[in-house]
Amino acid sequence: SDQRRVDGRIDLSLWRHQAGDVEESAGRYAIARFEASQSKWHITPQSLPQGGYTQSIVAASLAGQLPCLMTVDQPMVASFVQAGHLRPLDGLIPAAVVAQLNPAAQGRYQGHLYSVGQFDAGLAIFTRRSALDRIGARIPTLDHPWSLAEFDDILGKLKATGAYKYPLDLATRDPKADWWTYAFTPMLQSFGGDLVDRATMRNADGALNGPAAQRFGTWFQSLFVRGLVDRREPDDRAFVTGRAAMAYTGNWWAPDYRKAAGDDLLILPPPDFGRGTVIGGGSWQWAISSTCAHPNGAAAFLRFLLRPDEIARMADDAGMIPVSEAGAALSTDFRRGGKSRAFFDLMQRFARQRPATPAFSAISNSFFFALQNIADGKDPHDALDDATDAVDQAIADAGSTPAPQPGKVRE
Amino acid sequence: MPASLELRDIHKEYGGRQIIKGVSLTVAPSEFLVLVGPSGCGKSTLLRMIAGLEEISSGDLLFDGERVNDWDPARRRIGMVFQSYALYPHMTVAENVGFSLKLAKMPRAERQQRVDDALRTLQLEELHDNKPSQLSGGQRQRVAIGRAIVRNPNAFLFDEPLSNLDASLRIQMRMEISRLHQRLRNTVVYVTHDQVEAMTLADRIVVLEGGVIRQIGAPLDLYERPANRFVAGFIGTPTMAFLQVARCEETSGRLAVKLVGQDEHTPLLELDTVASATRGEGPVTLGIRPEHCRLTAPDGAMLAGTVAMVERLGADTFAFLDLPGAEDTVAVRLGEDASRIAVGDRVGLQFDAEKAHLFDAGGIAVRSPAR
Amino acid sequence: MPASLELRDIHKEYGGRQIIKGVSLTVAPSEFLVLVGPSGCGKSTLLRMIAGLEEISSGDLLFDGERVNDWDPARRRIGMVFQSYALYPHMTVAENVGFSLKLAKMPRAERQQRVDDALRTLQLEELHDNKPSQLSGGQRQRVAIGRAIVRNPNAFLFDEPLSNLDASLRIQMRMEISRLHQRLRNTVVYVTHDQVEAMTLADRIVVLEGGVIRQIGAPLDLYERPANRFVAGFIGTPTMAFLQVARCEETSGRLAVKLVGQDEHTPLLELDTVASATRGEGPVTLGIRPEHCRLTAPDGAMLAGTVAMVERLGADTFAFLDLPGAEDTVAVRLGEDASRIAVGDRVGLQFDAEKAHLFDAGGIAVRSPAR
Amino acid sequence: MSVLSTGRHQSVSLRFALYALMLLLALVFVFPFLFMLTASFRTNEQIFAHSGSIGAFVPTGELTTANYAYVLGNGNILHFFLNSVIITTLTVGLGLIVNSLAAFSLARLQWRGREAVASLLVVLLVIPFEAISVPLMLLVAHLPGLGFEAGRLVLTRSWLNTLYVQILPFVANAFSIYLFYQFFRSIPKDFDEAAYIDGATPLQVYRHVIVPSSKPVFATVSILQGLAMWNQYLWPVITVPGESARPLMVGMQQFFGHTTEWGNVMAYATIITVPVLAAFVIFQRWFVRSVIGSGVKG
Amino acid sequence: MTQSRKRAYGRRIALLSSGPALFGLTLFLIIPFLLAFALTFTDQRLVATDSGRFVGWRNYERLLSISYVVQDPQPGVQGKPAFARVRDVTRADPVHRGFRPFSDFSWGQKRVTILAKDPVFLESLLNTFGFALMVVPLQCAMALALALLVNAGLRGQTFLRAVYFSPVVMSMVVVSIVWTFLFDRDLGSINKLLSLLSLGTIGPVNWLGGRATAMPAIALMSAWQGAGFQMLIFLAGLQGISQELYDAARIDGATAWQRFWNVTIPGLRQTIAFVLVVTAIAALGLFTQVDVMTQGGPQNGTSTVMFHAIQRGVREENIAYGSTVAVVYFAIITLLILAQQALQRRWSK
Ligand SMILES: Nc1ncnc2c1ncn2[C@@H]1O[C@H](COP(=O)(O)OP(=O)(O)OP(=O)(O)O)[C@@H](O)[C@H]1O
Ligand SMILES: Nc1ncnc2c1ncn2[C@@H]1O[C@H](COP(=O)(O)OP(=O)(O)OP(=O)(O)O)[C@@H](O)[C@H]1O
Ligand SMILES: [Mg+2]
Ligand SMILES: [Mg+2]
Repeated sequence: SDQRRVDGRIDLSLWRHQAGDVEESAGRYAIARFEASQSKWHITPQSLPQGGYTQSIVAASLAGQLPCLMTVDQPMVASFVQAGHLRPLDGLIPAAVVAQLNPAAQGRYQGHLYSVGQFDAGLAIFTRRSALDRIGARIPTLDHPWSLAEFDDILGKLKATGAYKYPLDLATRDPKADWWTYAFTPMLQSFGGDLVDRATMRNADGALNGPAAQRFGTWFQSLFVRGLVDRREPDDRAFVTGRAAMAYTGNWWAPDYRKAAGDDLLILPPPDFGRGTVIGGGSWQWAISSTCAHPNGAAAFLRFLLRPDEIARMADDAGMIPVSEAGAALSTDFRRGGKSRAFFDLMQRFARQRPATPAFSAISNSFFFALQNIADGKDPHDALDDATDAVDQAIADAGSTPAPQPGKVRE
Repeated sequence: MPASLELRDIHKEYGGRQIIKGVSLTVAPSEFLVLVGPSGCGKSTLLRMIAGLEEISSGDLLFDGERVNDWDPARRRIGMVFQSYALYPHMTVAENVGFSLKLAKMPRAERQQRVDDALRTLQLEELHDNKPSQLSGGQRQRVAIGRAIVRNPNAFLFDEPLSNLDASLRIQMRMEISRLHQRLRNTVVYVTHDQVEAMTLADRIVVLEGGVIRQIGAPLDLYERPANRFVAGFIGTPTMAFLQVARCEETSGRLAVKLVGQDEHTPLLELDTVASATRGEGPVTLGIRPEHCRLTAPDGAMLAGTVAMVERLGADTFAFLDLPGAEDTVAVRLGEDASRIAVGDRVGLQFDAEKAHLFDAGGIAVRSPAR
Repeated sequence: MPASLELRDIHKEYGGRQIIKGVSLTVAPSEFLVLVGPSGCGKSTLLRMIAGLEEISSGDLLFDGERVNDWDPARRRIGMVFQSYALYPHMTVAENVGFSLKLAKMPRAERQQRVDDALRTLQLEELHDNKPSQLSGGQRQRVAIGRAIVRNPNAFLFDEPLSNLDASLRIQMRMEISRLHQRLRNTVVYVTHDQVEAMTLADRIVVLEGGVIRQIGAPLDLYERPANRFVAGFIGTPTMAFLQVARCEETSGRLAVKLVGQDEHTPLLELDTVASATRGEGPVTLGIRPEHCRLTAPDGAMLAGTVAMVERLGADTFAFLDLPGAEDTVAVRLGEDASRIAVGDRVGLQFDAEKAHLFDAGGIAVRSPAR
Repeated sequence: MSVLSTGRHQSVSLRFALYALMLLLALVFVFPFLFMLTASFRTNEQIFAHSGSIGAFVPTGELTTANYAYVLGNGNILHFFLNSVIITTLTVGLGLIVNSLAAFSLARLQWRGREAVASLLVVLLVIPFEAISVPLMLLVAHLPGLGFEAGRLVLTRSWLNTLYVQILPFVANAFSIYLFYQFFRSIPKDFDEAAYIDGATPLQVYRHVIVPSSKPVFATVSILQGLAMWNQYLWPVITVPGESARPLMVGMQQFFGHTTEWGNVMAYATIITVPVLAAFVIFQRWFVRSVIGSGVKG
Repeated sequence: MTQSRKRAYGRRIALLSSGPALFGLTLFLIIPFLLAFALTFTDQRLVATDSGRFVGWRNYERLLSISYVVQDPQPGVQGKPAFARVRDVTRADPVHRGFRPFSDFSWGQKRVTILAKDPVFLESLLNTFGFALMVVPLQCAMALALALLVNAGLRGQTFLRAVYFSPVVMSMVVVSIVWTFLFDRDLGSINKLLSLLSLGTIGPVNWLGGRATAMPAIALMSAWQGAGFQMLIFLAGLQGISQELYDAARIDGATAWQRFWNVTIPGLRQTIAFVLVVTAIAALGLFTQVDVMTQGGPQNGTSTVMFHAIQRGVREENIAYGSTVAVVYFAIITLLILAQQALQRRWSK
């Protein structure tokens, strides 16, 4: 029988990706609290390396060994749904609970909810107040972020001070497509372009290689040409050591940066390149597998995680951004006046999800290579055209497999 | 159990080159057969075919009447000493010798006993634990012999097993092999270049040349009645002298010859052979062994020549003469007169016609001396 | 240019075991020195030290008066034939032979000429393009010789270069080496187990035993006047017989002996040696060579015994007798009477006291026959 | 000793030059190891403070064993270590037997088709593991296997999450077979022949003649196959989601998060690397000049 | 025993001894490879568990299609001929749908652009072979030198063997990260050292960022990392050379160098052939270094076939296409091997 029992409780297996010790132990405590909160379900967690996470899911699915609960990177939800790995959460989690979540924390595909996020991560511009003061730059606000011209001007002045070989750190050492897409799609979007045509989700032509996208590409290339950004950052210490005046990176670096810069640290909204500031939303989220024998139990766990106090605990324990106002309010760091409140506000205002399409991996990879090539001097128009072709083909290929009916349970 | 061996028209070729060209031969059980022949004539190849290490290109090989062409070497149950020793480099002397017993699952105590016995026989006890790389050439060869004799195979194949031993050890080893054969009565096929070994050990000697058997016979038979010039020249050191015959004459159905270099008035040499034997064309040769020659004064001798070389071996002294009708220098064993002969002396050669061999144009012996 | 070699108290040990125990020796330029000794006595080791392939543990090695202990083999300019051949497996016969010339940057045409000459001398022309793995044992050995002789080194070192050749080829090769030496006058050190080779080739022979020189001398000297029992027994085949002396007596300052096994009334054997020579303790031994013995009727003979074995080698026949006072069987060379002797016959032994050797308790020769 | 033989004929200057060269090369080769070792005793700050200078390779300044304490104290490194040891030793052990036997059969026995198999082997070498990892995963996901459940041995539907899924597919190895094959072919035929004469069966020839004469290849294959298994990453990540059968290399991933504590990573990497180097030092003793050829004349 | 029974016995032993290995290779290598081959005719995705649909030769067609456009010059600034953007031409023309420029050359006044549906594959192919041509000789020579050095009987060779071997033992990812830092334009030790040695005349080289230097830099690092591996194989080979041959060569008057060429090299002939094959195969599978150090850049300058296959098959989850890349590549290498073997056979005749 499938029902494994531990201490008289029904056992639910849970897979999560490895995300570092802090996040992981926070997760373990959450599970412990869940088990203490009721007597019916037991959870056996398992941490899997991120590198082969997707393939592990595939292998487990083939062998009929999918866990009941699992974490899914939000952009991968569509792909997993299409492959039939996930069960819709409609009805399992009360609409009221869902409604209070930031939209970026809801993994939807083709009208159904498949995953929910307990927390989010967000990008911001980090800099030192002293550096801006030195060149007399304005400190932007949520309502009034830097414009493209302002931003360019500031970078130019920072460079001109001679104190920084490369004033801006874009974490270009990161070899993974994930980072490049996550970090730079918002810029593309802020310029007015996008990875795909959001209206149809069927093609990239015009969005990824249109005039706005070309402007983005040209500007992106100019960052390297003008020596504002290092093509390949040797390490991730540029801001900490003061090699760079400014870093565009995630909230997870805030503790280190605080330690390095103290009160001098500024956490600023990314610039508005024309169509408003955009920040990538949607981190790793929770889902229930299509083969889970006890969706109720799994749902009970998810509902527990989405309780505002749990959201707050996670935010404080792991430094992740809460996804509901209620959660933020209960948190020490993210309540109004909390030291990390800025991130919550940024996400509330600017977060935008990556496109929910099964072709996301291909899209992301194509965009990644286009950006790399642009940074290395390839004509931006050509690079974006190439990426557009690749994306269009990938969508066509991926779309050729019909998505399974929602709710269909694989045997 | 001693096996009988039979070779029926055995051929062997290496990449198109014929090495063994039809050898037929029967070896009786317990027979000690010695194989001799010039370097490269195919002796080792023949041995390896008998052992089953080399495929037989054509012909049949029979052990006790059964065709064994396709048998595994192991199944043939033979002991072999390789010309190249082929010792296992990673085993000690004792392990090398005892390996076949170990394979035969002989109990350790008995095995050690047998190995120790063999090593004692071969004067190798002290080197018991040495590796082959730490042995001298002769020591390696003795280990190789030990490996072959330690078990009791149907037949022994020896490929020049004593070539790296000094004279006295060689005599000892030769006697040891002989004694072994006396005791075990195994069938033995033995390749050697040493004529003393061949003469003393063999029941029969096979003379091979270029992959063909030139003669088979008891040792003294071969020495005293070689079937052809090749065998005559091959067996015996120094070599038999070959003198060219200038003219043959019949006297009452018997043969009388005149040698090249004999002047007109020397009498013809009468041989007790029917004249018809030399009817063939081409030159006829007379052969005479060193021990049947004597030196005399040049005048009135059968032939006269000069001493080209003197070899003093201690027990014997040989003079080598340059003679007009001889193809090579003619060896003469000297007796009491040894110390008086010096290189450059002009001397006469005298020999007993009774002891002379006669070969026709094809090299076939038409006359051998009576016993 | 022929070099003189000098060895001064050379020692060699392998992992604590003394192999060469203080060898001192001078080889004159152009001398042909032959090294003999039992298997494992250190001949190859000595040769390899001269070649520079083996470190000298202690002592000095001099070439033309210069200490060369630390010279590279190449610098010593020697030619060497290895006991194990050591042919380059990937080179053809011609390439093997010509390799040293190629290294010496000799022009191709001249090189080919020299290689062809060497191959012809060694009867290897046909195998010109064969690889060593395709050669018989004797062919390999000849290639190894070719490699040594093709260039003109200061000295030749030969390690049993003819051991795998048949008798007739061996004689030819021996002559070839001798002729080569005549022509080039190189200094040669030559290891062999073949006594005929040793006797015929050597200017001087060195007898080595257990890493110690037992005697150095001209070949016949060694044969006729061995300095000790070891050399006496080692040189000559069949071996010299050793008879135990029961009693020595002085008669007018001269020595007379009675052998063990001689009965009371046999007369003492008178030897022309001063009696004081045998003052040492322990048994004294008398040595006599096979060719100096005769068989007689048992009655009235010096000693009486039975024939244990008869070896008929063709040219010679030897009888081996069991005698009371002998340590081993006593070899006797038979003459005309050969055919009449059979195993088991009771016979008498007779020999000429003039030809007898006498060894004291320490094995040192106290009397050798006069020349 | 080969060409660079250091007999007493080598001049002092040549020997000195050799030593100098070796030391220089040693420096060039050892630096990432030194980097790893040094970094494992430093905090993140210290690591980056020294990066780009000679100090990155020399343990100077503030050193700490905290990384090791942390790595050993957190997670299941000892369990992973044990898994890796089991996986590596079993694969190597079985691989040595299976592959050397196959090579023996190819190099030393006569059978029809062996040349075809030998050429096929070279072709198989070309197939990169990455190209077959997904189909192989499809395969093992469906292979019935054995597992323990509640202390009882049960038949499972797939090989996922087991130790043997990390072992069995890698026992037979074309590369190892090929390496054995090359070496076995160079052993003089005389040795086999002598053994056959001594009454050995082919398997005994393998056991008593071929294996003892081939220590260097056995050492080579052990090291190389062991190394490949020890460092295996992609495959266990896919097929072993659970921690019970997780190997060391995969365990390292837990230290990579949004931010990376390089000190921990380097300590972990050191713990992974040192046993392999130790094993190498043990095995390499088999590379003393062996005695092949000295049993034969010519 | 009859001929046939003997054969049967031999076959049994052969089967017994090679059976387990052949079974393992078949089950875990050949069958998965055949599966991969089957995948190339489908549109199988990595994430999906349902088998993909049969799509015929589509993957091959995408991988291997090549075409070209010829353009006439348009009047440009300052009389320099200018051409319309190729991408505008191809995107407008349905005949060239899916084609991208691969490379171009001038044909008189005209410009000819070679198009391919997957130009990156072609570039990767060229890059990979280029890499192999660089790294194989370098790495083998290095390995042989190391092997000789640590086999020379010098003191401390056990330790040195371990040292030279240590890069092999270390995880390629860690090593790649360290080298990326070394190669860094501004902070890397290599440029600092170069500048020091050249007294500042050699400016900072952008090793991994320059099209001309990226691949050689990776080759250098790979050779360095892998040489210890081949050193081991050479060491094993060196053990098989008889000491007596060295003795004979010394007598023949060979210098150390000549002994190396005339004894060591011939004695290692098989080993060298083996090491070359193995190194070439490893080189042709280059992936990790590129993935960590350059991600195929700059501008595909270090993209390799394996990198390409993994990008398409795993990262973009198009396993069918990734398999097609691997299969085609396998076919190319196999053809090369067969050609090489045929040549070798002809030479040895
Ligand atoms: N590498 C070694 N290690 C230990 N002992 C050795 C080594 N090489 C030779 N020996 C020993 O040294 C002694 C002399 O060997 P050497 O080869 O010089 O003898 P040899 O006189 O040439 O004998 P043979 O006539 O049998 O060739 C032998 O007892 C041998 O066992
Ligand atoms: N593998 C081989 N390939 C080609 N020819 C070979 C091969 N082995 C031997 N031969 C040739 O076969 C002939 C006979 O060789 P074999 O070893 O039987 O001679 P042998 O009579 O034992 O000579 P020896 O007395 O010199 O040992 C030789 O001419 C040799 O060159
Ligand atoms: Mg032979
Ligand atoms: Mg010797």
